[in-house]
Amino acid sequence: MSDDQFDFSESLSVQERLKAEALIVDVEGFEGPLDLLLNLSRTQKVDLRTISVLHLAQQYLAFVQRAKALRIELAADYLVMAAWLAFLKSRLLLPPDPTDEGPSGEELAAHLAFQLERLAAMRDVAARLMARDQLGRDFFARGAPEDVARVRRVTYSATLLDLMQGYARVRTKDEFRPFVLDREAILSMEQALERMRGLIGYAGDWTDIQSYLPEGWELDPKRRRSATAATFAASLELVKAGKIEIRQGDTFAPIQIRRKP
Amino acid sequence: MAESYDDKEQSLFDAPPFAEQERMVEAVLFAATEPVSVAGLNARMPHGCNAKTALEMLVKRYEGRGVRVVRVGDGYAMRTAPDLGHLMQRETTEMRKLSRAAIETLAIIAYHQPTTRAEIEEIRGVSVSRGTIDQLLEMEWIRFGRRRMTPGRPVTYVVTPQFLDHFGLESARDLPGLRELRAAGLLDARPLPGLEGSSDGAEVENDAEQDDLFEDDA
Amino acid sequence: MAESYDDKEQSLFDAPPFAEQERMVEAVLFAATEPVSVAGLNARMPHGCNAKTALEMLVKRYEGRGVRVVRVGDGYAMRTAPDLGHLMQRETTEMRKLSRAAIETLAIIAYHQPTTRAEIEEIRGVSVSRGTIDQLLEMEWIRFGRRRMTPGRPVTYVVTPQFLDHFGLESARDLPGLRELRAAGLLDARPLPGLEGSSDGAEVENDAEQDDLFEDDA
Repeated sequence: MSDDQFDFSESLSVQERLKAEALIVDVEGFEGPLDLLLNLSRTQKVDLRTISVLHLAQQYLAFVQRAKALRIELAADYLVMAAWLAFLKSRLLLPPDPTDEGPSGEELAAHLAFQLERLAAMRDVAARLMARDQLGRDFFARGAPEDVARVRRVTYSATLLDLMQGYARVRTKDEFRPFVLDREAILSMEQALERMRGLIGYAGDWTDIQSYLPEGWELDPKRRRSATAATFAASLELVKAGKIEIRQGDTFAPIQIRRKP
Repeated sequence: MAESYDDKEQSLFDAPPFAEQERMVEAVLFAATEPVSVAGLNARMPHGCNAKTALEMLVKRYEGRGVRVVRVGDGYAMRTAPDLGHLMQRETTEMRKLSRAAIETLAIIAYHQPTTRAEIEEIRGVSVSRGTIDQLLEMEWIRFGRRRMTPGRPVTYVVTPQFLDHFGLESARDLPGLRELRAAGLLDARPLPGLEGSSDGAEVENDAEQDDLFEDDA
Repeated sequence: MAESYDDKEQSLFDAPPFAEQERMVEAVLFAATEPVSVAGLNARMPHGCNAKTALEMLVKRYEGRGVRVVRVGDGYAMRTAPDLGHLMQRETTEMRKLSRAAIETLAIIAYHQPTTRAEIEEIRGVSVSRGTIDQLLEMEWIRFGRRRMTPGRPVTYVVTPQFLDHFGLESARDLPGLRELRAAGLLDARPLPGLEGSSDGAEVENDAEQDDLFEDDA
């Protein structure tokens, strides 16, 4: 690239220069080169189908040049676009070479105009979509779930995403291992649940959940705290599954459970 | 509504009178928070019922009311009238503010579905951050579609019934401006001149799939 | 419901016409998570409304319908008609997310099939409860495969066509690979030492095993 290509940028009016500088200061605000090009094209104030791609390419190259002059680091894709636009510009300016097999400058320019028009159109419909009445904001579904004390049949569901996340979890478990602290005084909810599943069969009458803590855990305050929390969470799970009932007479009163009759 | 009961005497046939069928559809749709399909309604109603007719009566009955019966994808659901949203501020769930990138990605998936990550990036001219797709998946507004039968068999993304429900769309064909965009050729996969060879196959197949998706419920 | 709008011309007073007030009460009761009192209704509705009258109109309108407006404590709520409760029994089929253990077990079977219980335990690093496998078998998402020709001849597990159907997959080979999981942001992108090499290797090997399986079944 020779300097005379940027005579154009030197001849900018003060106002245009300020605008260009504002663009550069804002470079973080652009979502990539196409976004920047679309923004530049707005200064042409024409239908995107009749846009002057040559003019746009010059603007873009001027922008990149200014950014360089101001020592602003531009992401690689901005520079790739600059290189491509410089190539396009030369194609548009030079008479076509009849021996050249590749697409003509006009074809490439038309494609760029199409890309800009498509991006603008997507922006436009995205805005129209978000302007629609939305569930939970403008219109509402039934607020109160129906009483579900009737026959319950549980069907389990999982999405492909759950499956992928599950697999990702087990596959990264080993690598993440060093970050996990092994703590002896922790009872997981899974463990509590496993434990309770075996025991609730015998719980005919209301029993304090404290009695479900693993043997000996109630002696150490740390262990007791963890085991109580896990047992309580596990109890809620079992209530949800319709296996047991839970009650608490008063605030801070013992929490009691019993097998669902 | 006394006339609802006029024809309540049981006929020799099983099917309950229409007014009764309408009540049933009303109760089922009311109780369900998710849309219910006509097939789903028929499966719950007594033998011989015609949920479709009952549903049409019900839709009419709720016209202009504070609650409406709306179509969402394959199903029907009861939803409050949008003009009364201001009364419901207490029910409004704080909606996560979507980033501009997420909104655009969502729109591109909706209008170009099924579409691949590479295509989204092509249209936006910038790479799609991993968090963006993840967020839309988690919100259950998009899901994985079939794999594209092109080299690498990339996964595609499509929008979900939850998406349609959220934006009050009957089907993906009702996306605002879809027809104009299509007429203007802005939904065509148009490869960069000189690269036709590699992506032509994908384009053809893509169009066929897209037609399927948008004209499914015609 | 044209008559709902007959008296819609604005009076000199603020209050909307009665038909409009009735719509408001209807929408609020429908969307509310709990019964709403008359005072609560008045507080939400525009100045000058008379919620009590609007409520009475609404109660009347729903008489004999599939949904009724009932008094609950101090408030009012919409409920399905009790005589239609039998239609709602299916409504109480509860969709529940699979437990983490079940999902992980299922994922391992899907990615590594045919696989044995010992292998699942080795990958998960914890023992697999019998309940988990039983649940997946019962859901018909997995089934027994061939016995492994190793000492003890352990049974293997494979996923079923129902599984593929549920997840919209044509074959288990369509499951996103590790590279895609990472692209979707499900695996940490920071390559941890050794992860890159080992996981890609596993993926390839995994594919090979899957090929075997599917050719076997074909």
